[in-house]
Amino acid sequence: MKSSRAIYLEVGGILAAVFTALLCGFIVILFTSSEPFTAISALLLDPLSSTFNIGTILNKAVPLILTGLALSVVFQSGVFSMGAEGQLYIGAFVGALAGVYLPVMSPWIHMPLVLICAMIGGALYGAIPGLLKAYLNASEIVTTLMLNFVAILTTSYFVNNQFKAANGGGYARMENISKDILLPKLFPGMNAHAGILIALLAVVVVYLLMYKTSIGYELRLVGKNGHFARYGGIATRKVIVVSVMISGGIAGLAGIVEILGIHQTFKENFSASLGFDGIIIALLARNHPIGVLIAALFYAYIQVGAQTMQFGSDMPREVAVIIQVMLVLLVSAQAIFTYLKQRYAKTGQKAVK
Amino acid sequence: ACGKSNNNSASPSTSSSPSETSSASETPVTPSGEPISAIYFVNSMLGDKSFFDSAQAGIQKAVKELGIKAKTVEGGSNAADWAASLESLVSSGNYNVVVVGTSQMSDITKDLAARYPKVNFIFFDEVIEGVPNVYSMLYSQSEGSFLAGAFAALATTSTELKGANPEKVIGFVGGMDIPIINDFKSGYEQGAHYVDKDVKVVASYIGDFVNAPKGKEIGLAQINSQKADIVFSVASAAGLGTLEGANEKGVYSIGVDANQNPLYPGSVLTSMLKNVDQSIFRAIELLQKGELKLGTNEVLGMKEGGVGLAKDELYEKYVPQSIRDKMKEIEDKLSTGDITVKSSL
Amino acid sequence: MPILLEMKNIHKVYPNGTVANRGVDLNIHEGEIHALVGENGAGKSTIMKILFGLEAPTSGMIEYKGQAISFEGPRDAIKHGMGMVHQHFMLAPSLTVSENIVLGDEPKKGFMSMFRDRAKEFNEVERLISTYGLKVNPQAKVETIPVGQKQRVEILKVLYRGAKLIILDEPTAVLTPQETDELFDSIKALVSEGHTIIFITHKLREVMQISNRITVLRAGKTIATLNTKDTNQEEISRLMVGREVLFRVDKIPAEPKDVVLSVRNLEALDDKGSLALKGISLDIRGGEVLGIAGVEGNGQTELVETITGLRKAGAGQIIYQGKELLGTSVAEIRRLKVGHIPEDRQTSGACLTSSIAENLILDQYRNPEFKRGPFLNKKKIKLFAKTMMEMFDVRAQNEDIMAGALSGGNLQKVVVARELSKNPRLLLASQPTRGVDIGAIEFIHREIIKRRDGGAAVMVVSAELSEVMALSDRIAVLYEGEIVAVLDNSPDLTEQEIGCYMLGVKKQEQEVAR
Amino acid sequence: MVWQTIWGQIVDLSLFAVLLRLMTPILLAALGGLISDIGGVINIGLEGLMLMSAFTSIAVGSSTGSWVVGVLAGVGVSMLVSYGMGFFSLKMKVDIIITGFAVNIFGSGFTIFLMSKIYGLTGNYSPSGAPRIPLVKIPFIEDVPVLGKLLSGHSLMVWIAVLSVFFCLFLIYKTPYGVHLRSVGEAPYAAQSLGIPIKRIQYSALAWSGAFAGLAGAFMSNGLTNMFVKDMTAGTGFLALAVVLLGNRNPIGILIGSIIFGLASALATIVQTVPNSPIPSQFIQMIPYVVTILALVFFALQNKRRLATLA
Ligand SMILES: Nc1ncnc2c1ncn2[C@@H]1O[C@H](COP(=O)(O)OP(=O)(O)OP(=O)(O)O)[C@@H](O)[C@H]1O
Ligand SMILES: Nc1ncnc2c1ncn2[C@@H]1O[C@H](COP(=O)(O)OP(=O)(O)OP(=O)(O)O)[C@@H](O)[C@H]1O
Ligand SMILES: [Mg+2]
Ligand SMILES: [Mg+2]
Repeated sequence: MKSSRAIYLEVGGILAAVFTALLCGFIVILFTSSEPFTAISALLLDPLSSTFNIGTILNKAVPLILTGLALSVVFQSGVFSMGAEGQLYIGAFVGALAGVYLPVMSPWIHMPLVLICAMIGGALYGAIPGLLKAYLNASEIVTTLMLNFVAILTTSYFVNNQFKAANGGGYARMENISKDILLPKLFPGMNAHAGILIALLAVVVVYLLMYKTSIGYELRLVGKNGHFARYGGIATRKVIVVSVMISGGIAGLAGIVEILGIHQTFKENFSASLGFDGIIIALLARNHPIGVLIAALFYAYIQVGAQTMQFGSDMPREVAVIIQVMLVLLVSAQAIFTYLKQRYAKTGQKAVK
Repeated sequence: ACGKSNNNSASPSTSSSPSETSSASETPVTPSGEPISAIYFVNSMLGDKSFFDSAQAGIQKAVKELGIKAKTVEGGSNAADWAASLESLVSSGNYNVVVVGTSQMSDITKDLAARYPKVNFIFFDEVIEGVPNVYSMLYSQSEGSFLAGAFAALATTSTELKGANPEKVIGFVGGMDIPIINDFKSGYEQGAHYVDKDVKVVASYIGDFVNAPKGKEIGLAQINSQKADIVFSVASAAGLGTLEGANEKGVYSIGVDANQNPLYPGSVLTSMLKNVDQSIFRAIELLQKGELKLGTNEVLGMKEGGVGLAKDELYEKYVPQSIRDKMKEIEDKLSTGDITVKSSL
Repeated sequence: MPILLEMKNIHKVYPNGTVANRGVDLNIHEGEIHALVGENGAGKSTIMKILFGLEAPTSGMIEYKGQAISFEGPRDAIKHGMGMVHQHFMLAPSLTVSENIVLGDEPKKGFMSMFRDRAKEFNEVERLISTYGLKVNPQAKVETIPVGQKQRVEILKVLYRGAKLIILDEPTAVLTPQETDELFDSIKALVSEGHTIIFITHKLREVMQISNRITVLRAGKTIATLNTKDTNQEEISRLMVGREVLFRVDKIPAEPKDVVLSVRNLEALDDKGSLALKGISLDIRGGEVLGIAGVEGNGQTELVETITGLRKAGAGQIIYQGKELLGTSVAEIRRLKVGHIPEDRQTSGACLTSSIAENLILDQYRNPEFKRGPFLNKKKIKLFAKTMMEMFDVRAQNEDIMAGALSGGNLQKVVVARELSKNPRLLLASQPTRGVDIGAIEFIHREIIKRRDGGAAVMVVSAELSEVMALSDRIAVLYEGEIVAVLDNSPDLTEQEIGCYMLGVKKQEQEVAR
Repeated sequence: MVWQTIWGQIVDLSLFAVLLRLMTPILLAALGGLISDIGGVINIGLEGLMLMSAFTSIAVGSSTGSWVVGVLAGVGVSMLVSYGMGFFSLKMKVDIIITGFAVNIFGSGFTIFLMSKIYGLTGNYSPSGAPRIPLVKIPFIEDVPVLGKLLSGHSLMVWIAVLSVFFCLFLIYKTPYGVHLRSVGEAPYAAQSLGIPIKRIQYSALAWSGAFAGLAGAFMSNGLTNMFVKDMTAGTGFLALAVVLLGNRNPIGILIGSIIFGLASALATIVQTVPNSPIPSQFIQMIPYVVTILALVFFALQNKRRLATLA
């Protein structure tokens, strides 16, 4: 619905923000590095310099896309869940159980089954804060933050006891999941795994769900104006529960895809706060699925850039983190966009006069 | 994290099979013409003042004394990054030796080593056998913890130590309730009970490896509510809080992985060491000379100098003679095999 | 009288490109009551916001007391002795009345004036309240007081700051006739104290009643400035709208048919948990309009919400076309062709951040007609929206723009269009024309009568007695949760008589409003 | 066995001391979160602010030899960073929650960076003999049996935290500033129309939250322990955020919330030391989180019932 001019402005704004952020980063690098130019090129160019690194970007983007989608769904229904992290653990755990313990069957059935189990696990776990919010009006921020700890500790208990692999070593994990249901490499010789296809599919599904179906219409309406939705006959409480469950399901999917693509089985503490990164992604994307895709790829790119910079120069990883923070802040700086729009509006007006 | 270490499957006593050592001589060693360019990959971050730092010290020593080139890269706390990070380093072709460790990296290392046969891997704290370009070392932390447990049992009723009380209670503070930490705990308990069957071991976990205030609080709770008077803290940075708490209470503690005695002299009576630095230095030195037995694993226990208690001048100064004598005795028995320690892994 | 304020050729373009003012001239004499009238969206609020420093003019100039001024913000305006009561309440609900009144300019005491001087605050507020007769409890939290009192708080806020020039933007839109009269008394008191008033309203009767002079805006331009005594309502409305406007609702006598809705002994709680409906019984037949009169807060809201399923009933029966409605979901009730124009179009009646089209299909998006497989059929929805906008004269660029960008009148037309589009058998219309300009009022009234003539049962709830009397065939008066009278709307029925029932002075001995 | 242990701790009042220590950082940070929340700028960055203050206060404290200077420096840095949050969220219009997360990431990275640049350390910094926030021993009372343990021997910061509750009550309800703050958070347009400088108030609200988060952080490195460990706050900032909401957005509620949380943590700590406890450690560690959810549900149910009984 946006005019092409508005899109140009948006893109222009993002470029301006990236440029400014990089400038800040360069200044930091100039002051702290003895080989600033190597560092800068390692930050910017190395992530794209090899198919291997590009594959790494994709792999890192996969869980971010999924958690970002998960959160964009709840955020749109007006629920500020921070629970993707916990739902992701539960989903991964349940999915991994299905992967390890279900009787042998064709991978074509087994793999989807594993994904579905993970989604159900995440969705059911999401239902808890959803129900508490809808029927008791209990703050979802509190419940989800607390339930994250509960999920991590509970899965930790089970993977250290009942479901511990016999030869798991010093760090508890489940038995390895059979190789034929792990996510294959996208292309031989590239390290990107097929999770990216699942993530892309999820983007499309969530897009259709949110913007093309009646459920999406209900979800968004409840988020925008709950009174209005209720007045129109929408069962707002049910919608809230459903939205948190959909979100939990996608978060669970994020968890199992990370397991099947990277870790090969459920490992304690496997997620480095992917659920929280998802919040940033969803906010950066202003809750739009396509935006989530772009934001997640961008986020993965700067994370890989931070790594390549650390590998390829004398910059410690913390400086890379600081640059990453600057990038996130400036890209989401609305003021830059408003400024551009006003400039544009002014010049546009002059032209009319 | 603390002492990120451990053996995956094989039990320590069987892992080094002599038959395989013969293959070592055929294994291509870095030609003397090609200088060693090593990469040390930390699958976490430096600064644990124990395990990873210790390895780093070994590398730095090798740089200084052997003249090798080396770079250290921190892989960060996100386990999902490690495989890709290490591979991107290896595939760059800039390094011919990779130093890396912990059981969390063993699958990744096996996979990489098979695909990059020209690169040599020095792997620590886990067994990798039969891969021709990997040499691995395993530290027997249960043996080391056995010593710590025996020491604590001797200390808790000692009349010469002012802070010790008559109750036979000793403490164990772990970072998390996970197998590797519980291997420390198991060795600790075996050691304590070897000295005195009636010694009670109080074990608690902090829940992570960074929350020093909580580590301190848990240590204090053991001291206050259970009358523990010596605490073995196996919790990386969070464990420092435990040591501080013991010091404040005027009781004792045992450090871990590196020599932590100087942190609170007189309170940290000793530390359970994993001599990661020396073993890595030694491995690099052997590699340079072409004598490293690639393709094999070595278990470094008490006898091999892989683990032990930190005995510095502070130890001499603060630990009563009787306990030191007794410890000597136990160490000898461990070396000779009169005592065997079971690993819980 | 000397000229106090002059605004010359003011233009205002909002950042989103809307041109709200395109040449407004306004001059205000000292000590007068100056009415500012114009259709919805004519730019009345905008020009006042510019005067008060809340918006910057794009061009034009302002002279105040003979000096050119340009305000950075409201603070400057307040310093110059201006005060503004905004169209929408500007109150912090959880603060008390007196806290709201002194907000930003609290009496202080103690070390470096760090603390609030509660005693002084209380005295000041009490003094203002008694001086101007604006009765309100200073200690009450604003969220707990009725709208009429909120309005007084707004005026007290302005007076507290010593404003000489007071801008009142549609202050009577939410008031009952009694409250309006009280407000007018206060306004007259203010003028006699030497204040000057700018007064915005859509109610021409009030304009005639209280103002000295009138400025008419149309489409962002000043059309005329008139002396009140030299003009009449017809002329003003012609200037506002640009054509003749009918003030009467032309309607043929009702032909009541079967009972469509029958309510018996209905009880319900309000949001705070006290009994708001104490056994209401009423019948509405097809083809008639039942008007509900009453001072706001006497159970009107609860009555409509209970019938539409938004509120749980404590006891009683609601029979709609022979079917019990209690326990039926809102969605189901809507499917049974019950239309509901809610009293608050900003929060319940519309979603301001959704498009007009999305607002229009609120209860029909599950209708198979608007779906294609599992998906919504965007094309059909757009077409539907376009048709509705045309039928109901909703003026907007297209159906994709946000509802929030519409003026009040146009937004109300969207709500009405949605509720009437499904040909309701029962139409519940709460405050159907609140804050809407006369052109739109005329239109909406005509539409409602059209439905009646088509056989629908209609219930009209309005705080505007004239509206109730214009539309209804019968009038039920609600007082403290009870129906105290049911009257036939015969030509000899007077506002005074209804007023007596509304204020609880009189009560009929009648059980059911049939 | 479990009950015996807990009972023993209650009787000798150690539980009380543990409770005070555990709740103090949460209470302080939550008060900071409260003020910014009331002002309409929810501060998710408490965690990062605490870390920065924790590092600064011990670094400055140990180099100057004065804990006062250290704590002040920590608070100052934390306020500075929260002012930066204001710049990004209020001026550059970055979503306040993104800003908060950014501060958390920044706080973690930047403290490690500084530690490595200044001390060449990356994991922890524990200077020997660094000064620390003193314990308050109250003469005479100290020697009274029960009262002595109840009131004496707690860290000065514990007292500051408790006093801060009253300070906040005062600030929010008794000063013009407090009224402005509430109006800005609740009805910004109303406040603006009366000439209240919204942005300046929100900047100041963030600064206050920085100040309190700074005190909380300084207490972690200068009182609870005497060291800085990377990421040592380990989620305390997020717990504080939960307490802000649990406490119904007022200082007394927050005090109660902190006590509930502190008590649950204290119990969890003590239960863990029971030898051969049948409850797995993970479930004991869960206690504070579960208790928080239960408390929230309890209050929500009460609210519901109160509404029902009003009828
Ligand atoms: N903040 C804003 N941004 C963009 N457009 C605006 C804004 N405020 C008002 N408008 C538009 O400017 C025009 C004039 O609005 P204004 O509020 O001045 O009308 P009004 O005469 O007060 O109408 P009403 O009688 O409905 O209150 C309308 O088209 C309105 O949609
Ligand atoms: N979202 C809401 N916000 C406020 N009040 C509500 C909401 N939903 C229901 N209520 C109140 O609670 C009462 C319960 O109504 P009802 O059981 O029909 O709701 P519901 O959403 O359909 O419930 P359920 O989802 O369990 O079917 C309603 O009459 C209304 O007063
Ligand atoms: Mg003892
Ligand atoms: Mg207006």
